[in-house]
Amino acid sequence: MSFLSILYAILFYAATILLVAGLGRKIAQYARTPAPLKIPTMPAPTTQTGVVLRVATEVVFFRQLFKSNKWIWLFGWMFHMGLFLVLARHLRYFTEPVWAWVVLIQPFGKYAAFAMVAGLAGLWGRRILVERIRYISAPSDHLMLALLLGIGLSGMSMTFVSHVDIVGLKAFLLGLMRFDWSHSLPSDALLLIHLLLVAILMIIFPISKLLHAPGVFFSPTLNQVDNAREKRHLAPWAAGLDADRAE
Amino acid sequence: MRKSQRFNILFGLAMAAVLLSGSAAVFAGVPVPLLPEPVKSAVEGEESCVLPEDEMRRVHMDRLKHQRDDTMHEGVRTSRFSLKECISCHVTKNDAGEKVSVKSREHFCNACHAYTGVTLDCWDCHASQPDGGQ
Amino acid sequence: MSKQIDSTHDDRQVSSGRREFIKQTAATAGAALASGALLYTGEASAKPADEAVTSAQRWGILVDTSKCADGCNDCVNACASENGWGSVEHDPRPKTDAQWIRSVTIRNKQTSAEHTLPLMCQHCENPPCADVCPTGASFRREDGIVLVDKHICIGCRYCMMACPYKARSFVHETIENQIEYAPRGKGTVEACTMCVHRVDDDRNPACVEACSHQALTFGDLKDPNSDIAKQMKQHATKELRADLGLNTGVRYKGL
Amino acid sequence: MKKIDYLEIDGDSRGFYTLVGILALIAAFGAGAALTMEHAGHWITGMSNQVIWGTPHVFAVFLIVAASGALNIASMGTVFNRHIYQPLGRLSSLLAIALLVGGLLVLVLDLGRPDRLIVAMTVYNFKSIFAWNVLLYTGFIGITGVYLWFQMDRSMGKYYKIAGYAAFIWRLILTTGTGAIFGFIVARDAFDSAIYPPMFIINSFAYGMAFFILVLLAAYKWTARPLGDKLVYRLKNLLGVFVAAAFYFLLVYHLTGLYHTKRHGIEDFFLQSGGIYTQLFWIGQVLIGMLIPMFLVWHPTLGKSRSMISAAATLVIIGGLSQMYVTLIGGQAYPLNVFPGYEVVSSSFFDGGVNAYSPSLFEVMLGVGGIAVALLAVTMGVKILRFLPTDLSDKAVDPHHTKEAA
Repeated sequence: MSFLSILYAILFYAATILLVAGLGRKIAQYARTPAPLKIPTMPAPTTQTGVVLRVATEVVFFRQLFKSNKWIWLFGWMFHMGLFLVLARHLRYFTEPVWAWVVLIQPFGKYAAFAMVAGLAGLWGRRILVERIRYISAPSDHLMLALLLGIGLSGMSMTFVSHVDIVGLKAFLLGLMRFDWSHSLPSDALLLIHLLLVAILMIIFPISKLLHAPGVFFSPTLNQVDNAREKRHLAPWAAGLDADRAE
Repeated sequence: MRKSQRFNILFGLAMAAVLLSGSAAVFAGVPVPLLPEPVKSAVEGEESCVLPEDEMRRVHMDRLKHQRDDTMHEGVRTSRFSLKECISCHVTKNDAGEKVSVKSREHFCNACHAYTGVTLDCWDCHASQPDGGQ
Repeated sequence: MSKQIDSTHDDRQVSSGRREFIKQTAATAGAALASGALLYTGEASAKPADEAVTSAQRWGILVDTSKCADGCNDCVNACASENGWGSVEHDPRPKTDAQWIRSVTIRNKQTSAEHTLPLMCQHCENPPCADVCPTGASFRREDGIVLVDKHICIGCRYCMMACPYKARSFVHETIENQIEYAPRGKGTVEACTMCVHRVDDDRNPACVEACSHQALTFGDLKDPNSDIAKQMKQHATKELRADLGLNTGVRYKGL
Repeated sequence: MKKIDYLEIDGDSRGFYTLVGILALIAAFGAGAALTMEHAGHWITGMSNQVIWGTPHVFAVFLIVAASGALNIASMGTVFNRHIYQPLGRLSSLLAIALLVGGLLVLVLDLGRPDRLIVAMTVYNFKSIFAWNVLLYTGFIGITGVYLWFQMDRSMGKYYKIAGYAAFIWRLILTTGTGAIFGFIVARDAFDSAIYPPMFIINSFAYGMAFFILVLLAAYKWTARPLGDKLVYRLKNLLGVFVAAAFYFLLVYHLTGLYHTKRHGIEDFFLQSGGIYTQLFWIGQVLIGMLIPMFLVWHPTLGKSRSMISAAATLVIIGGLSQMYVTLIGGQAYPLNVFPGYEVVSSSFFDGGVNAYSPSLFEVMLGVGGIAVALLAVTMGVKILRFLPTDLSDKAVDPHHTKEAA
């Protein structure tokens, strides 16, 4: 294994541990955050199935965003759906044999990258061009967009401009997953840049606003059933107090 | 307090499970495409392929496409980057000594293409084995 | 005059070898012409493998319908086995099976004179198929051969709508075990290629070679010394649907 | 005139979900048919090396022609300043885009290599009208999309007229391009005529209007929103005028053919001896598609009935599909004349005879699937965005409305 490969191996092990542990910690925190009151955004579903459907449409279609702002929705949705296809396409580097459905969507992921990058460009344009939004944008907002755009563009360059050795890349990645370090990482500049940016994103993910990805599932205005009248809402921590008082 | 402790134990167990399942695969080794040896050297006097392997992995399709357009539209019929030559040189035979078609994962092209999940449509029209597999 | 390229050779060796050959041929031919002993066939226009074809040539086929025998199918069979389109693996489905060349018998409505002739791509100078093709997959090579670039054919079949000769076929089913030099596959349009792989190799198209009645002549229409040009100068020939002004590369004598 | 308010439909009734379900099911069948055709190859369809374009093309070309016509109602409001039609502009644009997408979907899924769509969109031969059409179709979606945005976004109001003009001109060019697909075919007797582009434009007026009337009447009936007679009568009268104009073009086309000796064969085929094509021409195209609808919309009492107006619009659509079938498939069934002055004694490739064609179930499913996709897009569209005015009663749409007139 080359020196560069060792460096990237260590980087990716570290990034993976930080991402998994950080996300796990955050999700646990979200899960344990008390929801003392029923506060679903009205109109809200009255059954649990309804809630699952509501969260699903929110996650897949960004319904609330659509209702509030069409432009942000357009760019945001384009970006996220593009990203989804692109990520699905990347599963081919981590599975052997490659799953059939990944092979099937693989070509579409190629072009989804354009939607993804266009969406990002739109979102970033909004932060730069709309004065009100520019005023409230923090450096970290720009950093996230820059990282994602950098990842998207470097990735697309490898598909559409200058090809890299993806067989070597897959052997390296499968090696990392199996703790077999006999395959070096191909040293294509574009690939190294792409992977470096990805590692950085993985590392800062658990401490960034990108946490809205797991966070959306824990939003009480979204995931609560509108049954306050039928069933008394009692948060677990309040249940203890309730029991004490009853004694 | 008790609850957070319980969580930490669970979380630690989960992480350990992930690591263990990973290390269980250590003994499986890393799967890589197995390529058949070329039958002959395409460029006489040179040991390598028409280009160094390292380069071929990256640009083979660009070269093939260039050659394809030249041959199709201008009748240029040089052999160096001709698909036909790739196939006849890197002909793949199975254990029984028969030439295999691109349907098999042993096939020279398919070995890497299946590995990386890249579908090929060359073989919708072209023969994937020299002399119709005879 | 068989001049097979040894494909294992280096390109440069091949081309220099060919140049050498051309010089020799030219010298021989010159000497022969001088002595008046050899009929120059006009086929020694050998092109090095690494050079593009040019418009210095225009390849054509002359069909002598008076020699074409009723009931003879040699040219059709030769084309089918050369290019692999006849040997379908299923029962014949005449409406959808490809036919690059076919034998047609026609009768003059006034005189009742009957003629049998082969009909295939007429290799027009202004091919309607190439005009209508949205991607440019249908095109005419510089030397006059009309081809389909199946790499960019999307299978829209507009070329088949536009061809006045019904010379093209759409591949209606999956094809396996193609011949190496005759790629063909489902979802694309195909037609007579004038055996372009043979022409580039200085050989006659398979149909011409197979015709035992000397009804077919292949050659360079632009070379006044070629057999085909001489025949066309001597005899009246016809192009099919001359009213369309397409200037076909395939001509008919005796119609 | 009141200010027009637009609102999404509720779209939570059993009827709405039934409609969406049925349309989605038909679309799914169409997708299944396309997949089957691609997998097996086209031999399982009725299409062959003789009849090259089949039922999918009948539906696709019909939908594409209807799409440009559906935009007409918006153009009448924007370009020709007919204020009464302005509230209908959004629905008109939506329907236009939806019909075009439905038609293109059918066209693309019938390609031999639909996986190479990207080739069709990146590699062009600009002598080909097909290549131009690729740009015209995508351009139409883009321009009409922008037009729609300007219609809906008041802050872009000052560009609304420009976008309306652009969309109107573009749609005329687009239908010219669609008609030219047939007009430019020199080889076949049925085509090869400069009348095709203008005839297609006139036909598009009629087909687009028929679709629009049906969608409008259904939408306002099912959502119980008020829709005044004034608007409906105007639309049905226009439908009558467009059908009459289409009839005129048809007449001129066939008169020319009857005069030209060399075209007697094809005219005889269409008008007398063509079997199914002759029947479809007289019964489907002329009687059902033109004469009966004109009678219905202009009849003093029948023409006042909404169900009769719906029937007339439906008949125009059936007539339009018949017209496409006769033109497209009849034009190919009639043999190519490769040897003028000769008759074919024998041929292994069906030279000289009328070419047989019968549509397969797959083709019909794919074509109908395209219509379902278009209608599904409209149905979902009016639920998601504000396309439909809440009130189209006479009082709301007509500035000169008085009680007496109503």
